[in-house]
Amino acid sequence: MKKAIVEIVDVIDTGQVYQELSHPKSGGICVFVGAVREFTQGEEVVSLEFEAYRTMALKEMEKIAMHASDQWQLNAVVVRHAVGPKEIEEPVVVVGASAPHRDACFTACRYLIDTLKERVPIWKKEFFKNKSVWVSAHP
Amino acid sequence: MKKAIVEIVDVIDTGQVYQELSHPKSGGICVFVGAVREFTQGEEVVSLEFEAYRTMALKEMEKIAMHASDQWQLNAVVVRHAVGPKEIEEPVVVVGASAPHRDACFTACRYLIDTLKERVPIWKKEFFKNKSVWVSAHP
Amino acid sequence: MEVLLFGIAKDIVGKSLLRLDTSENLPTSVKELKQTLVSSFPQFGKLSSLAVAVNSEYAEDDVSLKQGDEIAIIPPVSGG
Amino acid sequence: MEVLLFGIAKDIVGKSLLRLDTSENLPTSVKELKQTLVSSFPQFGKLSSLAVAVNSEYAEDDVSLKQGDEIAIIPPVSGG
Repeated sequence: MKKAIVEIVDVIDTGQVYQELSHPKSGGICVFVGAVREFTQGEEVVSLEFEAYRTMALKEMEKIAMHASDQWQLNAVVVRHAVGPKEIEEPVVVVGASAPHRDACFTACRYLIDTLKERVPIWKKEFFKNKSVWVSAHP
Repeated sequence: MKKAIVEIVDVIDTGQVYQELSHPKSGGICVFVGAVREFTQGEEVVSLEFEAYRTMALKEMEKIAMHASDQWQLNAVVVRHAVGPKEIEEPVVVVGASAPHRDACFTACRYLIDTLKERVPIWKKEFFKNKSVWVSAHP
Repeated sequence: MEVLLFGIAKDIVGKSLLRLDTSENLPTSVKELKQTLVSSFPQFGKLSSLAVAVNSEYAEDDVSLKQGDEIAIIPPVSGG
Repeated sequence: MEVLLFGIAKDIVGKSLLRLDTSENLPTSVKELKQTLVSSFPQFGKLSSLAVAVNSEYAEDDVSLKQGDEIAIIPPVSGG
């Protein structure tokens, strides 16, 4: 009955997520999409890339999806991350939760993205004109 | 610069909302979709219909969108409600907020749907086999 | 004076537009309009709430009603 | 013993797979592996955090390392 989609992909299609989360017992669906933001301060990012430790990342994403599904009795859950080079405005992550009521889907969706950012072994590298930086690597 | 889409439509296309909320300065997009839920207790709903006081509903939706946009400095906001007869699993409302960071887009999205449900003059009628009920009309 | 009716208000009155006869005493405020409605159609008194909109804005009881105003009865909303 | 390297860990070591020579004393726990890394590549000591995964699960310092384990260095993650 429960549906969990956990994926690492090259390109995220944001149009498909609602269909994946649609469920006859769901009154509320909450989706978060994280996208590459244009830098407005400091140096300009020329390009950007995500790298994943794929086996482990999928395992952690699966754990997060399963925990949320149990905790908030979700009817469907999606956790999908993109890897490889990304452009400004391109979606890099989409998480979503489908539940009978809206409280549960909002809380679950927030948990999904917060926990993904904390635990899933995926790394973002920003390329500037003269250097590149692994985000969050240094204090 | 700010983009607000406020609409009452016959059918909601959930596939278009991300494109509408995508913005170069947005790192986070949060979307809530409300759908018709199958009844699991009590009598079975045969069909369902939404009616709107269109002029006023659009005004109220516009106020909600503008308030959210100012309050959380959104780059884009969508508030769209469907009217007319609806089937189970069909989306009836979609609200979304696009912001530099995820805190703002989650909080704004929750505000949009909560306030819409409180203030926007739209009514849901549920048809059962032998009767029909305007939802929330009676204590 | 014409009053727009929606949702259950339409069902209670049996039509979507209520014409208040000018030969009677017309309500001059939102409060009076509500009193008129409840006395003519007691079912309005049984609703969870009863709001009035004047020119498509929620109007408190003390708002006065003028010729040409668009007046609507707003029973408990249930969108979303 | 082979250690998978990702993100900045790969840049620090200069490759994506680090082979620890069996002629030396191989680390027997996660803690010892971290010490070996930091002493060979001091830049590991400057990271915001340094985690190790054993068989694609986060492993605490006291977890022992066995022949055939898939070992990976997990520098601060920045997905999402």
